[in-house]
Amino acid sequence: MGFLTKQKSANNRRTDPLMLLFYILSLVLLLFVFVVIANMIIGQVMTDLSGLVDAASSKPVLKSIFLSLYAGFLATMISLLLGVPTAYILARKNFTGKRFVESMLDVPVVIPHTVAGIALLTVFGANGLLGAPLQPYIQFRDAMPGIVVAMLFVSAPYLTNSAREGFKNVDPKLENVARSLGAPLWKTFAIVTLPLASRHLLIGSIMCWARAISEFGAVVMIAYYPMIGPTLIYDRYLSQGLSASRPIAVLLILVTLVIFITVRILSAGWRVYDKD
Amino acid sequence: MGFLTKQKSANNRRTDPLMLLFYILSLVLLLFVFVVIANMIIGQVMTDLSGLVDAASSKPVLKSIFLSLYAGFLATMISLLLGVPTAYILARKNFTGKRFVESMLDVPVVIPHTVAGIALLTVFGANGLLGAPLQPYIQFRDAMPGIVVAMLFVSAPYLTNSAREGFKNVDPKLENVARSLGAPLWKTFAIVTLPLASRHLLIGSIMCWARAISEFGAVVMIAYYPMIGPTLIYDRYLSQGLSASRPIAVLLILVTLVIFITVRILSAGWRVYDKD
Amino acid sequence: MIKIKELHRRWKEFRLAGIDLEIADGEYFVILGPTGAGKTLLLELIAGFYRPDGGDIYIGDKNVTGLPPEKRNIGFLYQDYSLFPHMNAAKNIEFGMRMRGIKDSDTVKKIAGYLNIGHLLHRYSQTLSGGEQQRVALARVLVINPDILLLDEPLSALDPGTQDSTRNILKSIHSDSNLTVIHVTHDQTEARILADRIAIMMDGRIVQVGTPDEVFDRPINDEVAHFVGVENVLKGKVTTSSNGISMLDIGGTMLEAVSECVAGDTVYACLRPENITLGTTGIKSSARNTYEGRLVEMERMGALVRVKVDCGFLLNAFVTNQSAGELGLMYGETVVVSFKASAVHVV
Amino acid sequence: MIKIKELHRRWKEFRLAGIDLEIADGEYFVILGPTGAGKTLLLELIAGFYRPDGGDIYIGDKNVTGLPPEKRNIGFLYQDYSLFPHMNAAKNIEFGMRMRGIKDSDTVKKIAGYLNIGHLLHRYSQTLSGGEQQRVALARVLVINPDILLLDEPLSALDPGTQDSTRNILKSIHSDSNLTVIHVTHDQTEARILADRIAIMMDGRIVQVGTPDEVFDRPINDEVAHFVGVENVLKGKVTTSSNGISMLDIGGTMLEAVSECVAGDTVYACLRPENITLGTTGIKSSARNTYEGRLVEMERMGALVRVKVDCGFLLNAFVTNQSAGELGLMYGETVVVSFKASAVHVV
Repeated sequence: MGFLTKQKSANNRRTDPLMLLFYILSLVLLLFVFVVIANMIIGQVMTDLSGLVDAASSKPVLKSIFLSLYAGFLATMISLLLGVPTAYILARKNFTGKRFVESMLDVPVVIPHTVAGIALLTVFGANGLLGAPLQPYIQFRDAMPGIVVAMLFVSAPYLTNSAREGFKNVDPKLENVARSLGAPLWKTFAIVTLPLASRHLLIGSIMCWARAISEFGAVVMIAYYPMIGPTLIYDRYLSQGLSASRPIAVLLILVTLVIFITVRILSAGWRVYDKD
Repeated sequence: MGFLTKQKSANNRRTDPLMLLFYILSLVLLLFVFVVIANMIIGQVMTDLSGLVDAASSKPVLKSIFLSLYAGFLATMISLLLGVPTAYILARKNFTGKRFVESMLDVPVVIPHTVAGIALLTVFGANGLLGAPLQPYIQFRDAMPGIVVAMLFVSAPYLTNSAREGFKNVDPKLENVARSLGAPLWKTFAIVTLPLASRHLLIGSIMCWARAISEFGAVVMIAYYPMIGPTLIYDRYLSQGLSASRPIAVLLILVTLVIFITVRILSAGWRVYDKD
Repeated sequence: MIKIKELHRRWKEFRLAGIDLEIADGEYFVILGPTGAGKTLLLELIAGFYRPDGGDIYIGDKNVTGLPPEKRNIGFLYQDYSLFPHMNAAKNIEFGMRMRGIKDSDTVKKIAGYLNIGHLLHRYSQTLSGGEQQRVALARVLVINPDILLLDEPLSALDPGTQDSTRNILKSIHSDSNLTVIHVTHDQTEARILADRIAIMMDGRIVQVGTPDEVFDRPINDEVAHFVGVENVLKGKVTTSSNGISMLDIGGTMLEAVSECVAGDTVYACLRPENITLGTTGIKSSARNTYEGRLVEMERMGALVRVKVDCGFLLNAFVTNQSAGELGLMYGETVVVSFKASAVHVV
Repeated sequence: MIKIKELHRRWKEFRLAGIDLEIADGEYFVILGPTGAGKTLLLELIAGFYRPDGGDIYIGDKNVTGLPPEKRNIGFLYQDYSLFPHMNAAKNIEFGMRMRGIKDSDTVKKIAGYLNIGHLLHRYSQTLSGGEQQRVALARVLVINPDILLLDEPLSALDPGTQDSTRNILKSIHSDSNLTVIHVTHDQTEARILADRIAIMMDGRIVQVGTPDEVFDRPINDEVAHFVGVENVLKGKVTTSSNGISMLDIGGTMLEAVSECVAGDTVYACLRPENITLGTTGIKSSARNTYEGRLVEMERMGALVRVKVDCGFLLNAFVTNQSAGELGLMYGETVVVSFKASAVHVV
């Protein structure tokens, strides 16, 4: 009996009908996502490459994409400043009401985007709780600070959650040992804890940045101008139609995908210091 | 030496300055989120309760909120139909290109919302890849199917990821044993796998639903009408200002918070069948 | 009869390379090998949970290689019992019947009585001890009347006491039902006690197949010899037992052991070679077991000498080189071996 | 001197209830107790990682209860070594000096030489064996010249061979530097061999404090007696050693053991009571060690009798009731004990 016959007899079992159905359904989902994204990008490149080139050299377009990236960057920096200490406390300390605090910090993830916009306006608008007293010094409506505040609100939870996971993976015994070797808390945090949680911090920062760039609803309500990328796409679509806004969308998605692929590569490769 | 003196001497150690700074920074983050949400709700209830009551009895408002919940529900059902098989395959099978498939399915999470809207329009618009041939049978632009498709696109990854986690927690040995006891694959899946993954499936469904309800950018581009809750808030804000849109926002956030708190309670309590 | 022909399969770090085996109906067949030999994978291939990369599996005259597991009528018992955690014990046991559309609570009760788990039927696996879970899993498998019972290290997750009782359960199930059993383990004592035949599996290959005596007394190569070691396992019958002291009849020779077993039982006495003392004349001491025997083998192992003494039964013992010299131990000589009753572990 | 007064602390499932202890300078102090007694928590409170709910800790004359850990100059060694995984061995060892602003690669080299890890300095902890990690962790702690060294089950994660060598390292560190050491363990043999004094800790309380002889030979109550068990641990000096057989001088009596130790070493011989044979007359057998002694204690334990024999040193042995009867064992009688050289484990 040759090897080929054996191979055959081993494989005469058919794929189970349920698995076949599952393969088909999952293919539908995959194709849905893939076609929607690929169709836009390929359609643009195939049918209207010049439009893409024009958009890529148009000053308002580049300005809006840069504004998206820059405001998202600022929101991420503030998220780091506030989210890292919060994450460290949540990872290390137990206190009554901890679950409430965790829940509260997660609320922006599930809140409808225009609701977040309204809520931010109530606080940061010209007549708002903070907006009014701050009026002489800082303007939120239709200004950069408003964009950053809106992005911060929706994106900070992503950083906080990732950082908390990272700090939880750092064995507190390592911190104890560092303390007993003479390191005060801040040195322990800087030399032991932060480096060991750095992968989670970096991934969290990039997720936070991506989420900040993706936001439209909350930003558009507090600041239609200056226009961020998503707002410009919406504006062009309303005023000039699909073919005028699509090149900008393609440019923005390419930027986003680069960020996203970076996260994927980082989260797959960089596992050296993980506990498990 | 009494007990009190001892308590004192044990606690004469001051809180470390770094921790003090951390407490302050995390309080800033917590207050930011809390004040933004509480200020809107409390402000509405305190200063304009009648507005809230009016909104809660206004037919267009209720209709739009109902539409949000209903379209979100349909998107969640479709996500279940497509996402559960996908999740099961990702949890059980290894194949080349698996990481690409996983990444592709996650892209909608990070894509800017209006970009998703443009991409969906390119496919489902009247001249779109699928929209054009389907034109005689089904209308996506400014219609319910468009809203559902937009919600499905942005929310399906939440269900798929949670379901995959759930299936991964079900020991394949249990499925093997069920098979050897005479259960074909579909019975094994229905009687053993699904019940054991049910908590993750339920949480994933609710997250998916919440995400669908929260979407504004993608939906507003493919279907301004019929208005979902977030669109009505935006529309009222543009036409009648903050005070007219805020009551609707408060109503919608209360609905969202109920969903969200349900998730929190489920994810905390229901751990019986988890592997760890 | 189960016939396995040229079975190949790679899976993660394991690799089965051309497995050939024949197992007779009603045989208690033990596959013995170190961790990582691929024993569980072989069992899972026989059950049909995975497809082989090549080769065939016959049950009776039927080639089942392409059949899904639910059509093979094979009972499978995993090491961790794998009870369905969302069903109580009764629902677990009924599962197989439910799949066949049978509703028969009498059978469940009978088998639960047989395995002494009648009082646990309403409990969930999380609240059961390892031994209890094991018995529920056994009941769940036996209720479907399988043609073949596959056991994946069934004793290794249990504490020693429960191991002993579960081993007895397995033995009586086999003798009561005349099931064909394939039992995978890394424990030599377990293999020796239970097996009709043993296959030694190492590194994805079957190295030796034979009766326990063949495998343990005539290992085919150094590797097998090293793996099966030199533990003494003696089969005997309990003649009397009182105050925790039992007398065992080992092929006509009496042996005393500290054990709570029951007169009339067939048991195995395990004895470590370093606990056996050698002398040249009979002595009176607290070592309750003293026998004359002929020295049939001597082998130097570093500072120690391993000697094999035939005193009605074969015994392996360790002595130091000095002892061997001073006592003048020589091949063929008559020596006196003795060991304490408390050094005998009866299973 | 370390003085602990009325220390209280609850933490998760552990609870320390009013701990009082005094430990002298340069003492090797072992806290011995079963798992879950709160031993590690006590150690962490002394180091200052947690605050006590009540009570005080003095080091010398200074109340350090309120001091943060970095101001206590205490070396702490966790069971899992807790090396910084993002630094190589050299960086780990330098950590303490770096915190003090000292740059001194000579000290690192000297201590690395002392602990025989000079060749590992560039390696990361993931690539080191347990024993190597342990030695790097020791070097990291010793380099800061701590006043006190706290050891949390330092041997329990190591394999037996490495345990022996690490135990010797701990002993020589203590004798070379005259450090005060507090060592937490659940292993009696470890405690007996290393300790100047032992505190028995159970269920969050210190039950007994004393020298090893006091604690092991005169346990304060049944619970302690049961916990410290009846393992025989004998201190002795190696007189000759060849071909893997060593002669040990145990307080003037010679004992033979299978062991690779070096003549002149001070060692401990461990011996399980079930491996000791009792008789009434001297005999010639492969049991290399035979002593006459006086039976000083007898205690029935089920089917067995535990007897204590004074033959220059004290030995615990198990015999069956029948043996005890047939041999006519009685308190005060002279008996002959014997055990094989291969039954002695030398550490």
